Amino acid sequence: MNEEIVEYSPNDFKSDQEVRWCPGCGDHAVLAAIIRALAELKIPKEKFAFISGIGCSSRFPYYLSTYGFHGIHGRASAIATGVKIANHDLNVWQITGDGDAMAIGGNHFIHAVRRNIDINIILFNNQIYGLTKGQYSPTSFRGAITKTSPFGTVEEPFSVGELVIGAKGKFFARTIDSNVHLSTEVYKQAALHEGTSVVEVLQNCVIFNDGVHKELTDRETRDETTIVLKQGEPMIFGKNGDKGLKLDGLKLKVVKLGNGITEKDILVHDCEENNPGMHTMLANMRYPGYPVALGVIRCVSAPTYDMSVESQIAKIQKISKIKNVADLLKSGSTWEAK
Amino acid sequence: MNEEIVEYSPNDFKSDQEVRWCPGCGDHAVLAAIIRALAELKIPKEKFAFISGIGCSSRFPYYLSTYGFHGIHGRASAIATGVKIANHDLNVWQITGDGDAMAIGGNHFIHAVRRNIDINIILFNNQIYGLTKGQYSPTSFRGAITKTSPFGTVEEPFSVGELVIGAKGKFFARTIDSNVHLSTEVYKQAALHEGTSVVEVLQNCVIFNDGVHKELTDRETRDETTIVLKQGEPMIFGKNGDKGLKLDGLKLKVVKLGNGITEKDILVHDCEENNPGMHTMLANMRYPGYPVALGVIRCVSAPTYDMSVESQIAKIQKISKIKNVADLLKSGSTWEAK
Amino acid sequence: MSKSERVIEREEVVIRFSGDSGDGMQLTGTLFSNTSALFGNDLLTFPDYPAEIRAPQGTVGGVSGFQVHVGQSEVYTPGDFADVLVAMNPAAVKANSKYIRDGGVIIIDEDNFTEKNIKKAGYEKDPIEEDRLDRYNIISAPITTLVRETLKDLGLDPKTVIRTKNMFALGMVYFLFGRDLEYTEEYLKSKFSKRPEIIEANSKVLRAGYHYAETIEAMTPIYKVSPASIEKGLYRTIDGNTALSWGFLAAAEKAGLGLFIGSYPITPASGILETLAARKDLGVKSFQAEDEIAGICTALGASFAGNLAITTTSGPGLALKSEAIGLAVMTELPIVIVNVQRGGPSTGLPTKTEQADLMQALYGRNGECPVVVMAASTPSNCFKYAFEAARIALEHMVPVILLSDGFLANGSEPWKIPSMDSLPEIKPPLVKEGDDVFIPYERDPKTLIRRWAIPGTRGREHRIGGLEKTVKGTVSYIPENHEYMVKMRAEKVARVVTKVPDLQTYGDNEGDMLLIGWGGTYGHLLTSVRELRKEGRKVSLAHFNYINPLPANTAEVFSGFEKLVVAELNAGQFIRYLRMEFEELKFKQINKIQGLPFTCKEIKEQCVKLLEE
Amino acid sequence: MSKSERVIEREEVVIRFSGDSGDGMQLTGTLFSNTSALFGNDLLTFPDYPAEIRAPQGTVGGVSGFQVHVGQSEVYTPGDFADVLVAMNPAAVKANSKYIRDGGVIIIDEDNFTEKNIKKAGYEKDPIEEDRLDRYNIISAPITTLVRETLKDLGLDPKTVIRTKNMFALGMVYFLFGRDLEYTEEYLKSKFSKRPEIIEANSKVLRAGYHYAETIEAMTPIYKVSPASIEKGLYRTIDGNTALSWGFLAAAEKAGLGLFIGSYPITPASGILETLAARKDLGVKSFQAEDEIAGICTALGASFAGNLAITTTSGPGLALKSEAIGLAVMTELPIVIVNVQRGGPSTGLPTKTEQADLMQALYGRNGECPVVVMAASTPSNCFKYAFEAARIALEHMVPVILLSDGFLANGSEPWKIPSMDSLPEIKPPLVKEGDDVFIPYERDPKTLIRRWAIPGTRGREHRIGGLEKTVKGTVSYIPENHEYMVKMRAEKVARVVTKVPDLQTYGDNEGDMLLIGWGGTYGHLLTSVRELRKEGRKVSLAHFNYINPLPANTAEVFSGFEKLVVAELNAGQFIRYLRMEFEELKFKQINKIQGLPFTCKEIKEQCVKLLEE
Ligand SMILES: Cc1ncc(C[n+]2csc(CCOP(=O)(O)OP(=O)(O)O)c2C)c(N)n1
Ligand SMILES: Cc1ncc(C[n+]2csc(CCOP(=O)(O)OP(=O)(O)O)c2C)c(N)n1
Ligand code: SF4
Ligand code: SF4
Ligand SMILES: [Mg+2]
Ligand SMILES: [Mg+2]
Repeated sequence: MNEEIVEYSPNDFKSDQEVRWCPGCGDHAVLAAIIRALAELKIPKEKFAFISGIGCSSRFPYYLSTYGFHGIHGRASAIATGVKIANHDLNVWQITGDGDAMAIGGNHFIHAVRRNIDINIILFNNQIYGLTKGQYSPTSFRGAITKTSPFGTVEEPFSVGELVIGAKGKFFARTIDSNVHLSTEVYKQAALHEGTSVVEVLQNCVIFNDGVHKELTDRETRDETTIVLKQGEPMIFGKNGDKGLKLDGLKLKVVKLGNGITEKDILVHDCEENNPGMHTMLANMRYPGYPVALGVIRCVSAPTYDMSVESQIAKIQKISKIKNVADLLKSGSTWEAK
Repeated sequence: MNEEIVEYSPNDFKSDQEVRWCPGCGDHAVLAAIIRALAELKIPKEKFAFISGIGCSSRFPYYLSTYGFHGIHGRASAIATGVKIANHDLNVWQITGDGDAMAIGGNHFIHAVRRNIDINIILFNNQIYGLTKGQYSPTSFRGAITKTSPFGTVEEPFSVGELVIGAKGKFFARTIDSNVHLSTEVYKQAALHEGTSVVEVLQNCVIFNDGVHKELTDRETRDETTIVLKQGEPMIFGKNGDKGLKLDGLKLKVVKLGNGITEKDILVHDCEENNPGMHTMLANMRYPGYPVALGVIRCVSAPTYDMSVESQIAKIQKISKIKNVADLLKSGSTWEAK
Repeated sequence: MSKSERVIEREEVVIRFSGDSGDGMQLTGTLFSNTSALFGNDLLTFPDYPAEIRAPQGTVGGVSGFQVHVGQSEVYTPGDFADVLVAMNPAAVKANSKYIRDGGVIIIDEDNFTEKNIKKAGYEKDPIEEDRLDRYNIISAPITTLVRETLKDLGLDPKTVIRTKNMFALGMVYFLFGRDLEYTEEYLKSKFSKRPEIIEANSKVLRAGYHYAETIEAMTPIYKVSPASIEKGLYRTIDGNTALSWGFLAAAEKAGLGLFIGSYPITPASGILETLAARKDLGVKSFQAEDEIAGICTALGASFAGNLAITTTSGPGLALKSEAIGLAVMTELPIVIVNVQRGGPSTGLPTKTEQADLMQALYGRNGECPVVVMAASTPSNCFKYAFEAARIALEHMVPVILLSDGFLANGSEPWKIPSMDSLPEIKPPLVKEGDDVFIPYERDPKTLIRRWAIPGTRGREHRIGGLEKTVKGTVSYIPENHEYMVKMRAEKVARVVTKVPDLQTYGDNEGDMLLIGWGGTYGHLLTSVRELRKEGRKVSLAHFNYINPLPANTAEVFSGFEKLVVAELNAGQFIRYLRMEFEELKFKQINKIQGLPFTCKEIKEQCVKLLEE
Repeated sequence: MSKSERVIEREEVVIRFSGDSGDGMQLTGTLFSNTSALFGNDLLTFPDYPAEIRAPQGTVGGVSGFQVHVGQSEVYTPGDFADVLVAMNPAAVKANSKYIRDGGVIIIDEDNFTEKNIKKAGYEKDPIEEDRLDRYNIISAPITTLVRETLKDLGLDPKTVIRTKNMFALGMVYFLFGRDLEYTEEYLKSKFSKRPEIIEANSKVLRAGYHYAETIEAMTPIYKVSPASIEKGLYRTIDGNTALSWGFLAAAEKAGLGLFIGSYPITPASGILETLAARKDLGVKSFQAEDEIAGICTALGASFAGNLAITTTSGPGLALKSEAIGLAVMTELPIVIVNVQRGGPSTGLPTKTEQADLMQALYGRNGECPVVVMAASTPSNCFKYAFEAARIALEHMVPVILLSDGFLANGSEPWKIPSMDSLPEIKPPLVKEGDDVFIPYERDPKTLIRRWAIPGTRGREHRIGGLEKTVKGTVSYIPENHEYMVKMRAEKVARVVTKVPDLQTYGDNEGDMLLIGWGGTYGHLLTSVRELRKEGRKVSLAHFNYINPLPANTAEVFSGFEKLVVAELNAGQFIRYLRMEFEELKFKQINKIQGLPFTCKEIKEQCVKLLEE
């Protein structure tokens, strides 16, 4: 066996497959950021397993040169869970869409989160079903006009972060497809976190939901409409860095710096706080009214399912008299026929 | 047709079926409370539809003299959703267990909650699978020893209320099987709330999980271990009414009244507050450390899915030229062959 | 040569539009079809596109095609071979060169035949040479250049300009068939009513294409397909998914019930949910569920509550609904489950057609769990079979699985609009209010149908569910009761045969061979049998729309023929079913598992081989 | 009469313990069985209980039964009729009076035959009279009174006292069969090691029952069933679910792989998950999933990651797994799906046995989606078939559905413990690290098996998934590729036949009738055929454990017989499958759909009728 080579360039993670997303689709940028993150993680390539469901985004594994499993619609969390439990040495990623993870796959998703399986879930949220050509999804805003809601939807969308935290989630981050720099950073942190990491990527579907995140990505508006949270730093945003978040009773409030309000009055981001109240509020901020939070919103350490399984096995193996199947077959009450 | 008779006694809601739960099972008390609540609602009996999944608790509809549908495991929310949308005039209840609603049925459950379908979900939480004889459930505490976890579970349970709120839930209440008085009240409020009402009933399974809620039901301890929340009233509890809840930063804190702390310092319950932060904290309180909250924790009004559908239909019917199928068949581009 | 000399009168003609997924070929094909329909032709269309929304440009995998078969007399297939192929790029040539009729015409945009594109399409150097296309009449036009030229004064951005290319090609084709531009121009006007510059650009290009074709003398011959001599009446073109949706609307109206659809989007079934979601004016309750299981379970709930309830899906979705179909069988609630089949197994070939879900429809559930299984066989008769499926479900209190497929769903043809009066009444066994005892599983002694008491009906409160029950609805583990109920449920389905029309053969009642088919292959099998008979072969056709129960006279019909040959787009499922049902008979088979419809050529060849065996 | 005169030597005897769900009859039966096994008898057990945890006391619906058939020679069924019925209350008499052998013994607790209980059981007045039980030897003992008397000095609470009643009855039965109390007393000691008062009470009552039976002279005759003359070796009793679980453990050890089980609890399959969850000492990764879909999908993930992966369920759960089985077929990953069948359709009869999921196992998926289908046929051979299912899955890279049923799962019998050395090796086609090209769907030319490259293996990175693929793993919609891959997947399954042993008949190679069965009916069919042969009938048995593919010599075996009769616990599923597979042959059928095993009496009667037809 050769020495481990763990110096990679992003291109080492590209497969030879033709990338089949629409020109201009946000997925291309996500791919670019992920291969960067993978290269920077310095983990042997064969340790990566990318599991996906079905959807435009779920084609992802084909475009990587790692191990990949393109599953069935909605079941990626379950498949990824099995992969990780079977071999906790692997670095397991789940690629999924808002339909894949929040509609048909909602149950597996919340259960993976609850169990805190050590996988990294990258959820491409374009607020639409891309692959099936434009039906609304559980994250489409109320009133969205789509192929299956010609007069507008009549239902409240999920807030990804709120659902994740409601399901006992320990890691939640948000990024935007076009911000490759921030995304790379966030993906790396998700990978390094032990436990289920959920990253919501706001992704643009140029064909069926073009511009749904426009306010958050446009050069002119994005500094006002988003805030990038950084651990230990005050929650300041705005083109001129002149706005911040403050607590007002149990609610958040946007304040302007100056006029007596200084950085000291501004909340400091602590993604490691166990109590989820603040993180839920941050994850729920919507423009207008609030800036949309980007970056790692929550990152709390807790025992992972997979490692707990390993240690339970180790413990029992130490004390049990049954060491192999032959021991088992002969255990308990038996008799000899002569 | 006769005049509507809407005066009932609880017994009018009993069916002629033999009740088949184990002697001592908490389900008996839930049945008693629900038939009381039904009688008090003064709604014509034929308007009630009780839908259930599979589990001990899901046998419930057989024991009522209303319309009933004993479905398949985990799907009661979906069936109930269909019933309500098809006929919004019905008063639709879902009876479900912690396995039925939180394991296999988790997805339908969170989607019903998100859509705010006007159904009343009564979730029997005995923290175990009763009908299949004692496997752990998604609400079993970490370390629970059951048939499928002989060395203890290695996963965090869901908190029902937190998940409901994380799924955009507008109504969440909690009660205890044995407290028929409180339960009756809570069920009535759930029925009167428009939108998805989720009631978590802490229920004792005498056979497979006996005493799991013992601390909360025992006459000697219950005043210390639980708090019954009442709208507009201070959150005071304890045998001598000498304890209360206060806000400490973003967290709740139990304080003793006296020594300068008076009722005025104590939080006042407001189940109608839209911001879910406080409700989540209340729903998450666990003994020891905190009293477990009972009563209606959250009750916020919002448009229901079913009524939104009705009004969208009404609106479109007013403006569309297509009044019947014949109109439709002839609409758009057609030609005459002569 | 004078213009008139170059006109060729044809009974029928096949045109295939083909280009990149972004080239607008589906629209082009649809506009051509509608124009032809208005002109009075019969026709049938076959859209064929990749699973990716915009598969990689310029590659064979990314080619999107739309074939239309236009005829003076009745047309039953989209045609095996194209008389005219429009190929917007080399990949489109590569993908279709096998499917051009000898002597056919290929229209290409020569601007796109760059070296790079040729390579991308998988050619070494020259498509014409490599695929020996010189056999065909190639019309090579610099379409891109001409379009730029046409629009150069309008000040549009280059992207918008390029997007009108398809109109140029369409204009050429219109000339080639001597068709009016009117319908297309009307369409453009209503579609882009808020963007006059787009209307202008497209119209200009359309006309430019038409005149270009007129100008270049090379463009011979001109095809003339006269209007079809069809029954009098009001017509429209309709695709299978729309026809299905409308059939359910008609059934709900006839039954006096609300219509509920609970579905999860999936190709190629999504169109049904989309069509019905738009019919709020007719009071449709369309519910986009969180998954397929919720789709059928909400429908079951709606059925319990008294609606005509349907759920629509494709193969993998039907798999997910299996358990709940069992609940429908046990509770004996009316429901129609539509399965628009696609290529399998698993995710398979989502945008391609196949008939491989028959066994799943018949047997894909735990326990003894029979349901009625039916299949539509043309795009337009999806209306009829949706209506009939609903009628059977509602009147017999039984779940019905209705099979369609990708070919029917997306294909379209002219359809004579029926009058609502001509459709049969639908009378579900509803129970009125009352105080006498209502016994939920009491059956009509003749039909074994139970009655339907809807929540809200005073005095009829009762409980149903998935556990085995007595007639009274009480849960029962009594051995004899179970056996009795299993048999009753099966017999009830069997007695639906009273609603199943006798099997008719096309051809004679006896002969050397009976070609047997079901579902979406009808047009191809019929055309093949017609042609074989013209050639003097003693071949007839028996095509099934009712699969469980089978028509009462099936065995009798089969008995008249020497050879029984079952043709299906799978590895042999209906044949296995027939073997189970008719132990006495021997069957032979013709199968194709390529995600494509049969071609008549294939069928005829195989029939001849089997005849001569 | 002296004691010895009353002893009757019997080849075999059937005892049925029966009472309320809370009466401890399952334990009583198990203790008697284990005692008999230790004594050296062969035996087979059949627990039969209601779906409710504690069904309403005193009603027929609430009766819980445990039947055991004890023999000197080999025993294959739990017995049609009981020689001894222990009936703790009138409902137990009501439920079982049909199943007592003429001249049999009924032991009743007369204290429970109060007017109220008699009514509750559905009798008008007197069970003995109404069911004409005076034909039997009724031993009416005031068990409740005697138990109270026995324990009156121990100061126990009344509930605890009453709970020991079953030990009194057990004591009586031990006397009746001249059995030792030792095993039972040992059991009590280890079970209640922390509660000595419980040990004492139970032992006292056990002995009291024994001595009471000895005292009352009425209690005649005493049955003697000598030890069976069985093969030398180490034995234990084992039920089907345990045997299955252990078979997988053995397979994992032999293959050198980790064992992963991803399952969701469901009766009667839960026992497998429970048994394996307890085997952390052997490194089992047992995962209780949130539903059946997650059960199989986690297993597929574990299989991808290199484990022996299994998922276990019952009928409705198999329905839910349908879609994911398709993914397993498409990705060609090894996995075993165990379906412990129960009464259907839908939720059906959850605690009862049936064989009605065969069609679902064969065909319950979208598309052309063949898998290997196998069935165990005795509680103990569940070990063997679990092992074989795993071996086939791992060595052929194919999903295997293994069918068991409620009768096998809960039934138990003595089992000769195999040595691990005697089991075959298991060699999955694992791929080592390397830099040469790894082609995921490249196949061994002979077996068509693809190789298995496990994540973590350097240089073997590749992608698989549910879309149709080329040999290289590239997504492909090419028509010919699809047809090719469909055929390869089917042929790969067909070639598993090399692992399927030839079909052996019990009896002769030719004759008047071949009785054909599969799965859990083996014991009943074998016993019936034996008895028919003793009566001079030319009947043989062919019993199937391999259903897809069928043994290579099946047609040949069938051809030796005049009549082919398929007996199954469903409405006729295997027979339909055989009709599809063997067009040339005619089959007749024997069916039962009552949630119960066959009785040999039924089978024999029907065989005779068919023979004489
Ligand atoms: C069982 C099943 N149901 C439905 C589908 C159809 N389907 C494929 S992808 C998809 C949704 C895609 O939306 P999303 O997950 O948001 O991914 P996107 O395409 O937007 O990236 C659906 C409904 C399927 N393939 N399988
Ligand atoms: C599809 C399916 N999977 C599994 C089962 C088996 N099953 C029946 S009830 C149940 C769980 C019961 O637990 P819970 O919902 O908590 O109800 P309880 O019995 O505790 O009231 C399970 C796993 C089933 N009936 N159907
Ligand atoms: S349809 Fe939308 S999400 Fe899908 S590839 Fe195209 S742009 Fe991307
Ligand atoms: S098993 Fe438990 S939950 Fe079920 S009826 Fe008995 S006590 Fe109640
Ligand atoms: Mg999406
Ligand atoms: Mg429970």
